[in-house]
Amino acid sequence: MSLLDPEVWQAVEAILFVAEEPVAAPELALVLELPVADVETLMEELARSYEEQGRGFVLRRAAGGYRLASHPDAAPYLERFVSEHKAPRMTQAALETLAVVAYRQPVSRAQIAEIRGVSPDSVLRTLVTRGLVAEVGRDPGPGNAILYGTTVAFMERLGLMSLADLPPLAGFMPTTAEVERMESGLGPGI
Amino acid sequence: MSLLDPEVWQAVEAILFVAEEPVAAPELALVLELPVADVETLMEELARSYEEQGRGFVLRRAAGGYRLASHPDAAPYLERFVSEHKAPRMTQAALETLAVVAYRQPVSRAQIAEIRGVSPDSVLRTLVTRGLVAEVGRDPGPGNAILYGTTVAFMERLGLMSLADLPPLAGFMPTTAEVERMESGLGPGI
Amino acid sequence: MSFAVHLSVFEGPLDLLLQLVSKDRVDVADVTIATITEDFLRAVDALDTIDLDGASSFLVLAATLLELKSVKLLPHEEADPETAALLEERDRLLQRLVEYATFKAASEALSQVLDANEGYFTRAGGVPEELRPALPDLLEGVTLERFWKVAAKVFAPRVAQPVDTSFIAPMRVSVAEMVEVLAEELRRRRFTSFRDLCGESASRADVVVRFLALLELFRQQCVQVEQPGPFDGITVRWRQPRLGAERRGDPEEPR
Repeated sequence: MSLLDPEVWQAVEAILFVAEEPVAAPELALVLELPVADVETLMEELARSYEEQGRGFVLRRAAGGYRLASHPDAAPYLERFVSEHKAPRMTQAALETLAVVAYRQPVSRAQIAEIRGVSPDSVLRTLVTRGLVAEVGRDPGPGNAILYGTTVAFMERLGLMSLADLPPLAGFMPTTAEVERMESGLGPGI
Repeated sequence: MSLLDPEVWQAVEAILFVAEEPVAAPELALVLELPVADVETLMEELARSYEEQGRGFVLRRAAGGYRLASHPDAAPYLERFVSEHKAPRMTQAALETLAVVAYRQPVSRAQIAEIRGVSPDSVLRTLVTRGLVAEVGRDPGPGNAILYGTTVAFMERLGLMSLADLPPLAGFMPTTAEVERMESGLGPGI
Repeated sequence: MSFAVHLSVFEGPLDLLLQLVSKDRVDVADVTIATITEDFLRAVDALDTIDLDGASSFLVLAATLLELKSVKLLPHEEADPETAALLEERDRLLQRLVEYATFKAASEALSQVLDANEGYFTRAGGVPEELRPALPDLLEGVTLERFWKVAAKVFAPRVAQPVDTSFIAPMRVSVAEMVEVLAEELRRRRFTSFRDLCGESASRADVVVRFLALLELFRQQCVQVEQPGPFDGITVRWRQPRLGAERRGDPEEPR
């Protein structure tokens, strides 16, 4: 391909658009079948054109390559967007997963899946992005599974001084019926 | 703000760039302080300008809102950058399970098994991992079965504005002749 | 009659049955529960599986088909409550088949829509790091008490769901027991008909058990079975087991 080919521009923009991590120039060169020097020229031109056209994003050089990022000038709108965005309420699945992590930490995905009967992948990602759950280590056993635990932000949010302040489950394991009675307000509070 | 203000274009592009899901017109209207009708005009113009400029992305309408997506022409270049792309074609079992979830949601594993005559466990896991299906709640009855439904990503993937855009299920019923043949196969008038 | 059936265990028994009953046959009159059942059993036999759940779902349906088929072998009265129950069973199966066919057709349509919308990839999205604090509180409205209740519910032992056994008819004699009874009788009589083996007074459930027992003996190569055509009587001949041909579990052969 050649730098003059509009397909190159479209392709490279699409790649930068979907890539979740910075893309290195040699990698782009390989996919686009262009010399690395041409790719670097292309990136400079692209970055300049974005700035000239007043686009909502910029092309940045980051560690290891190029990536798109939202334009800093748009930050006030983004802030309003994220704060007014229909509050993605905690789903039941997320709350249950959080409970498993809180009471069984450090815990692996597989262990969460076993307790809840379903894979926690996407839910766990949300909890991690929102800073309530974090990776806390690796299982020393085979597979070296990532282990998860709750964060300081989680404790602050629930008003806990330490994890020891979590109301105990062990020793008193209520039946489902008891929990339901409590939820309907007939049972004793904590 | 006004439609003529270049800041509006930059802001809306930045919002669409960071959004994790389709953004509804009223939501954009709120953030941009524009009438909804103006937002709709803006979106049309934006979509057209992307197409005219041969950009690497397009503006799509799906799941009740607007979302940026890579241009389909660039798909061959994206293979190595998108993990989703590496997923093999969906199997018949996955497609059937997806259809049952789409039309019968919220639905439990047992209900899916009843319709398909086979346990949906592994197939459901695939659909959940692909983000097309998610837990949407629990059956209040005994057993507290997890209930599944389709996701926003499902609507995006199918280019649907809402679930009401799914073709009516009645249109897929076998014809009278086909039912008669099935009946004779099972032994009429035993 | 033979034709290739495309099948994997994940497509399920209803899919197999649907393929069999929807298959174009030269002579429509030839489409009977007998041929369908035989085709079904042959396909199940060829099914290469170590998936017990999958395999058992095929066997449950095979048992239903066998039950429907077995009725064909016997005289019956319309008013017989067991015949009525079987007719209901057949209607239920037909209903499931129609429902399954509907969803299968819908899945084919979905597949086309998916193909037509191929090639659009979206960003994972996500706001820049510095804007994260502006994100709304995910735990809004969640008190420690509510959190504890959710945890208690998650860790509470699950109520076991009862296994659905409604499709299993009550049987007075197990098939295993009946295998021994029939083997004993056949050793004595050497050659007889299935109708004689059942006797006049046998209930429908007994007939089904005897039929399954006969199939088991056939599988163990203890009997030769002959049926000139569908609906004809079945003749049964006891075979002298070849020397050394006995396997463990075979009925004992008198010396």
